[in-house]
Amino acid sequence: GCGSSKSSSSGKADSINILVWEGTWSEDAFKDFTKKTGIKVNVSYIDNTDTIISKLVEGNANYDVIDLESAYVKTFVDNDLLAKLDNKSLTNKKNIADGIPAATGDEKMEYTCPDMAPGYTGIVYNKETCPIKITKFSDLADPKLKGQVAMVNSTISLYGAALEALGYKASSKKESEVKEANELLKRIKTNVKAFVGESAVSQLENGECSVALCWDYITLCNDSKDNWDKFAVADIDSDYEMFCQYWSVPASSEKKSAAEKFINYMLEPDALAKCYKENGGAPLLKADVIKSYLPDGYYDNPAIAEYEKLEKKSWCVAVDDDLISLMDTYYTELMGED
Amino acid sequence: MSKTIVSLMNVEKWYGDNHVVKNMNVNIAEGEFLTLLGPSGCGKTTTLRMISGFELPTMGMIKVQGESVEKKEPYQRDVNTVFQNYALFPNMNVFDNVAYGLKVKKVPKDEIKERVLHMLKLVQLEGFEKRRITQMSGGQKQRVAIARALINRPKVLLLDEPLGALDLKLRKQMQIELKRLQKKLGITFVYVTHDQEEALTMSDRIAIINQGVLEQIDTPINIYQHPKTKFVAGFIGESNILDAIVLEDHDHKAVIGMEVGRGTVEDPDDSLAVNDPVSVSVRPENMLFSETPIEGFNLKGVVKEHIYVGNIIKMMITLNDGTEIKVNRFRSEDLADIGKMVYLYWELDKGVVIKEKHLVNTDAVRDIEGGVADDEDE
Amino acid sequence: MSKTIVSLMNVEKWYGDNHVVKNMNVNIAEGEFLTLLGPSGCGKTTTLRMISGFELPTMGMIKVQGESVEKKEPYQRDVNTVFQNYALFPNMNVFDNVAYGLKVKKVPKDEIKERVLHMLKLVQLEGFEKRRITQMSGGQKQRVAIARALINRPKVLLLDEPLGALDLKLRKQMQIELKRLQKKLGITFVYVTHDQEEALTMSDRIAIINQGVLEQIDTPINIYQHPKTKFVAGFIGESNILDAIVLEDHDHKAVIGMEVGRGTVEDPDDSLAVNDPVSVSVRPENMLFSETPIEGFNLKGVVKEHIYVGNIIKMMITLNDGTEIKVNRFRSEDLADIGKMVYLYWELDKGVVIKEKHLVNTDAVRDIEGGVADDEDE
Amino acid sequence: MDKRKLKKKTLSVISKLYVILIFLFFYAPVVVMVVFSFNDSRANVVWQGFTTKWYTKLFQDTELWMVFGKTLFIAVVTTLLGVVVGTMGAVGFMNAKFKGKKLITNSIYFPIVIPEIVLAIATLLVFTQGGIDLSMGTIIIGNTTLVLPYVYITIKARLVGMDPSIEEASLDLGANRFYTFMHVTLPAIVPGVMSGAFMAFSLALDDLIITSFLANAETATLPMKVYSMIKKGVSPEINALTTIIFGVSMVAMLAYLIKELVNMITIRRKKARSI
Amino acid sequence: MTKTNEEQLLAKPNKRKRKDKKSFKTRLASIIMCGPISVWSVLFIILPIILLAFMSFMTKGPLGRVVYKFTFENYAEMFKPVYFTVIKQSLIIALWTTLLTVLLGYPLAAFIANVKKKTSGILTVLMMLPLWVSGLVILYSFVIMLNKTGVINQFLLNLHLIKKPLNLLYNNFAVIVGMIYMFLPFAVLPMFSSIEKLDKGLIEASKDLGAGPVKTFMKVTLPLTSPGIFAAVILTFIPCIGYYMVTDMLGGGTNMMVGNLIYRQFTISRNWPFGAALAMVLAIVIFLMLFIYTKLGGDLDDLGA
Ligand SMILES: Nc1ncnc2c1ncn2[C@@H]1O[C@H](COP(=O)(O)OP(=O)(O)OP(=O)(O)O)[C@@H](O)[C@H]1O
Ligand SMILES: Nc1ncnc2c1ncn2[C@@H]1O[C@H](COP(=O)(O)OP(=O)(O)OP(=O)(O)O)[C@@H](O)[C@H]1O
Ligand SMILES: [Mg+2]
Ligand SMILES: [Mg+2]
Repeated sequence: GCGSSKSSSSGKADSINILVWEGTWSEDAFKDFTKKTGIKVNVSYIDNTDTIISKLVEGNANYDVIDLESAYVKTFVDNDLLAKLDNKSLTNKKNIADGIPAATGDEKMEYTCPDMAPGYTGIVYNKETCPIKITKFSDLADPKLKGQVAMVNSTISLYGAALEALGYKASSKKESEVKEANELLKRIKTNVKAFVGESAVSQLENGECSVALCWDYITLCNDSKDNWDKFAVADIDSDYEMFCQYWSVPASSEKKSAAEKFINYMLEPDALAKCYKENGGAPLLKADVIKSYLPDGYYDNPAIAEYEKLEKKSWCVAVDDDLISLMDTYYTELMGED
Repeated sequence: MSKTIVSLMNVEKWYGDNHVVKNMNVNIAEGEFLTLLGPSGCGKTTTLRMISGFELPTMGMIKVQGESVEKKEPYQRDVNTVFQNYALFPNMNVFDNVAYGLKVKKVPKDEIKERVLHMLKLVQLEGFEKRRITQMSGGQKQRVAIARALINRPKVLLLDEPLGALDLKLRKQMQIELKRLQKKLGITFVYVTHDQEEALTMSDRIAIINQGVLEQIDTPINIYQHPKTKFVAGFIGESNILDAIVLEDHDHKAVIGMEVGRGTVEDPDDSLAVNDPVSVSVRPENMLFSETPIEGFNLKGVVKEHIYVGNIIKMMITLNDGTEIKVNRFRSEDLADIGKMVYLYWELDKGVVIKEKHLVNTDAVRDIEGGVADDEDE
Repeated sequence: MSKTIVSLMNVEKWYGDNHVVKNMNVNIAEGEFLTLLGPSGCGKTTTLRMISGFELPTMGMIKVQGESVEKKEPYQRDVNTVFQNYALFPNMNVFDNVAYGLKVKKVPKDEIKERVLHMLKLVQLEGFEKRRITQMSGGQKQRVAIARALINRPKVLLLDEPLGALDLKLRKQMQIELKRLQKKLGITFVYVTHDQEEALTMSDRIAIINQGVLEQIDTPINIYQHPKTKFVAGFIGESNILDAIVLEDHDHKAVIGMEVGRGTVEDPDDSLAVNDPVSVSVRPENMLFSETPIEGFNLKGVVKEHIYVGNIIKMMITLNDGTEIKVNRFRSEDLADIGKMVYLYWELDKGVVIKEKHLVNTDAVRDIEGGVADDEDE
Repeated sequence: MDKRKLKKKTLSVISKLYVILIFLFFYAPVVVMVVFSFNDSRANVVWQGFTTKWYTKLFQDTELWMVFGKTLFIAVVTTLLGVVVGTMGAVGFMNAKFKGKKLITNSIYFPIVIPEIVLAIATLLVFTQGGIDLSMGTIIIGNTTLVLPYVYITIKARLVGMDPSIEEASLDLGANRFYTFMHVTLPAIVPGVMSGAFMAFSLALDDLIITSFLANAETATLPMKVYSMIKKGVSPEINALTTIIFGVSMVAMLAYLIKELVNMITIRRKKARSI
Repeated sequence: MTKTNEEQLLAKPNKRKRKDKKSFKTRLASIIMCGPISVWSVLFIILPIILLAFMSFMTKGPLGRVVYKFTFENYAEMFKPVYFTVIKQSLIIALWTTLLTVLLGYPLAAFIANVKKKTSGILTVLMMLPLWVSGLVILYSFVIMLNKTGVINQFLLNLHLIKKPLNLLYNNFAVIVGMIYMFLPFAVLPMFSSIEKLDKGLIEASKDLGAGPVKTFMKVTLPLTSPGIFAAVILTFIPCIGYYMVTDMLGGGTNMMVGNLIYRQFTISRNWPFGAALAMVLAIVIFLMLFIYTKLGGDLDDLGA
């Protein structure tokens, strides 16, 4: 039941509350952690980073570990919402593959620790059914794609992509530029069948859509080998959004050491391998560390290679209040459009 | 009163396993005021609903104006109903309620107005046109319901206990008004009530129903004075009913024996035979008493109580076997004191003979007749 | 009947702006059978509820057994109620309903059983213990309600139209049973009804209430024979009420004049004076008619209708100004034919004088008295 | 057969057909849900083959059962609280008169008519402004507010149908108010209480909006879990769980129906014998 | 006449005394019974709405914190054309849903009202049971049914009724179907109770007076069951505007409804004051509707079946 959350910070925690994205993690891995340390893990799932902010700002929700998007790290750090991590206790950090970037706003990784390899918001298309060849972002507005496009509904992903496609910076706060991006998105919207929160897998798989601007090419590939030949990421002239996820501990947490124990555990190869087996994903750890834990042929997944390629052609912005509210106003207008 | 306008032929009605109307045969004449009278649950409403066509008979046939009711929908007939609880449309005012039937028939507006106002005048509700139904008292509602039905100039008007909810005073008034309307308009009324006084006051004929069976149909006077069955005798007015067997029968007179004594009744057409089981019904106001035995009678009882009802005094007299006999007298007449022993008798023509089967202990009756009865005094 | 057990002193009851009971003063004696009688909405139930303590008087005081009702909760008193609609507990069977009051008082089980069975016997419901309430007929329910109240051996039993829902036949039976129980147990009954015949049959005294005002409280005979107000005269039994003024007054007799003619009444204590406005109430059975004028009377009317009610015939006679006079005769008596003109009169002691203010066109009355009336025929 | 009867018959057939169609609409998704609990695909959008592995998985998935247990716990406590407060209130308001009664009785209806999200937010405001930490308790409070009007209304409807004088009769016979409430009032309104409880339980069991706004970190309910899965595809495991819940309620209802049927038959028999 | 006037005059001075007297124990009992629900409704219904109203006049601060500075801006903001289109869309969806729900629900309600009591109870429970289990899972079943390779398209393709799969999902059609599914049972209940309450005698009276079935329905049945219909309208229309899950799941999120808008203010945009202002306006509109409803003679109790 309730009430167990308020054990003191000095004493041993018997449970921690974590807030993570659905479809990435394995609850078996969490259970192993409990088995090992006796610390129970209460999992809540995010559907939006902004939700976390609301809950943290209001201070009513007591999370000990959160699974934070790169774009928000700066905001969180600037507003003192995160606690500094004790890097000494994160012994498994050394397993992390080289080249995993630090988040803007926490370049020294004092507050955050990567938990997944970077992902990309790319244009995924069905090779068989997509009627046109997509070479640029604005091709999504092609009338031939009417009713065949799925898109994520995150404002930064949408406006960033549009801004980049127009040759501006994804983090632009200039009204005129954002407005132009909005016009582009409006044109695309006439083609959009569905805006999706987290995943366009079902829309792509069941043939509802032939193109999607989405986060989960890798999930798609993991879901079934058939998809390996069926779907591909479009090669366009502008960059794609890169996003990383980081473990972090809210400043309000009273169980920091337990939280760090958890983070460290989740950097163990067998724990991560469990998650990959369930959900797929590019490995965060060095290949020699984790390969033995993964099924044979795991690295044959075309998404892994594709993601390596995309790393050089990507952008990543840190969002702040002004940016969010600017985009949100336009987003509302965009959605209000018939 | 001549032509038959409604006729029920061998009508039976079952509700599931419940036999509600049993082999009913009635002919109702044009312009007649027929009352269906009977205790609660006897099937009056059901009969009425079959005539109006809201229920179909399970067996048998009902004809209205020579045509079987099954052929037409209720809304295609010249029959209207005044429902027991008025069933006025609460969403319309008085005028609209009364006008409803005409509006449905697309009568021109001017004519509607004229006829409604005339109708309201007839039921003494001028000036009430704009009133909402909720603002009307029970008696007024009832008159609206009547006006609403009458305005369609039906050939037959069915009325289901239209006065049931009114208090005595108002009911009396409305009875008279209704009867007048019926005479004035010459409409056939089929009227349901369980109030026998109402039935006696208003009807041309009364049909007495008991548990779905038509017990007797006749004029009020005949029903009152010559009930055919014990049920009718007991139901209409107060009555002392005594079960007996015929002991002797000569000179158009029959001596009958009960378990507590003997009495004499008329038998003008010599239809009684010795040993026939019969019942005698004697109204309280016709029951006489004397201090000495009367010839042909041998019924002894003790006065238990005097009850005052207005200007009438009811004497309760208990016979030897506990049977209670009611005797009504006016205040001005002589009474027997409480505790006194009296002999009961009646004028021969006031003892109504009912030929219905019943169980009487024949031996006990003969014993009494043998003259043993005189000894036992309290 | 001696000690006062319930007394109402200057009791007033307001519901919001609605003045429901007005300055009521009544003393009820131990063992008395008092009936509250009046039309619907006159405040009978309210009065009863104040005695039982479910409502408190707005002003004035009610004492039961010498103690003000306000002092005790309803459940702490020796008063029980038989509710209008029985108010039996639907979730309990007959036994449990009757036993309720004893169970609450934690009477030992054996004693409860004995007393309940005895009580059920008293109300003639032996063998019904296990029955569910829903399986009982109206009359049976009513007896359960009475048994449930009586078993607590209350000092005062309040009955709110206990027979209202029963049909005539059953009502008559139950009236007699109730009256017997009351006599047998010696309990004070305060009985509410709007049925005047019921009131006349059962009560020791009747309190007649009209719009919250106690109009008269007296024995049934006095109420019937000597109504104090027009309301009482009109409410109790049928009555012909004529407004008049006193024209002459001598020899303990008064000649009174109405707008349509003249009549004579007794004035034994010479309490009337010339020009006093009075009303005369004459029962239909006391209204006489003749073909020739009678001394002291000058009321002419035309017979409009004969109405048969059982063994009584009502003649409706219309006076010149449209007033309707009812005359009751037995079937055996002589009648005047419809359309005939008759002179109306009454035996002097049958015209009850009511001294209440009213409006009569004095000039018109005098004109008539002047003897002009004889011309207008038709 | 004559025309009227024929007309009646056709009408009744048409209306029955209509009702069957509507119920088909009601139950088609249920059937799909049940069928897809046997689907061999994680994303569970396309049928990929029959499997019972989700049931196996479900029975080992303590986590999911925990979530379900919490959901059930919240629903049960909410129902109890709602029924107790609602019943007392409905009974109390029948004959109470005080200033502000109208405001309160009217406000009880608000949760039905204002959108749930507005209620959720407004309630959250009370807790945040009042400095009260979110917990299972806050979820229960929020849900109780949501179900209260339904309980109140069903019981009130029952009370209006109840003869008020039976309460007075009980007082009149010497029972005090508490005894009266327990022995007379409560038994009379039991059907209302039951249907109110049914409503309350079903609302609380399936509530998402209020619960997710008032939930703290430890508490996730089944609807919250389902919602977090929805965009990616609800796991057939969830289908399996709901299928089981649905099955249990169906069986309960069937049992009730059968009991009724048996009752009816015995009554018929008794009747037949007595005739 | 004059007599009663006199009495009224006499009675006037006492008016203040004329309050209903009640014994202490009666009062205590009523406090115990009414206490909990009164406290509850003050704390968790009235107070929240007051707070919401208060919040709607505050200012948005950084990170979505609320700054306690009074402003009308949140209300002014609503007049931006952006929000008009959102409102318009919500209204269109809500109106269609309401219309169809009532049209579909009324005959069902009539049917349930006219069968035996026991059967009607069973039908009601059967109607509610699918939502009892989980509305969301059921809605997800619609996704499974309606998509291009879904059950319905497969079925129709197999019967060769269509050549190409139909577009059933992620459009207003799907949203309206989902909404109808979610709200139909709740709309049927009040209509059921008002049809059940309708005196059947009135229908017979109308037929008796010569009106056919259609006329009777239009002139008697419909006007007299209108409170039930209005209650159904309220119970469909209002949640329709506020319930964002259906648009999210079945509409593909291409259209924003007022519910989504409010939801976004409290989560994604983190503009609580503006969200509160939106919620307040919605609440006020609803209270107005309720006011009209009760003025029309509607019974609030019908809303809860
Ligand atoms: N629709 C029905 N279904 C089954 N039984 C019915 C139905 N209507 C009436 N009954 C039964 O038929 C019998 C006769 O009912 P009916 O309404 O004709 O009585 P009634 O003579 O009008 O009585 P009351 O004076 O009480 O109105 C009763 O036993 C009643 O229970
Ligand atoms: N609780 C109440 N609030 C307001 N007015 C009331 C209340 N109870 C009764 N009244 C009014 O008080 C008056 C008297 O009512 P009461 O019930 O005493 O009449 P009654 O004589 O018993 O009538 P009936 O014969 O119809 O039962 C009526 O006008 C009634 O409308
Ligand atoms: Mg009837
Ligand atoms: Mg009363």
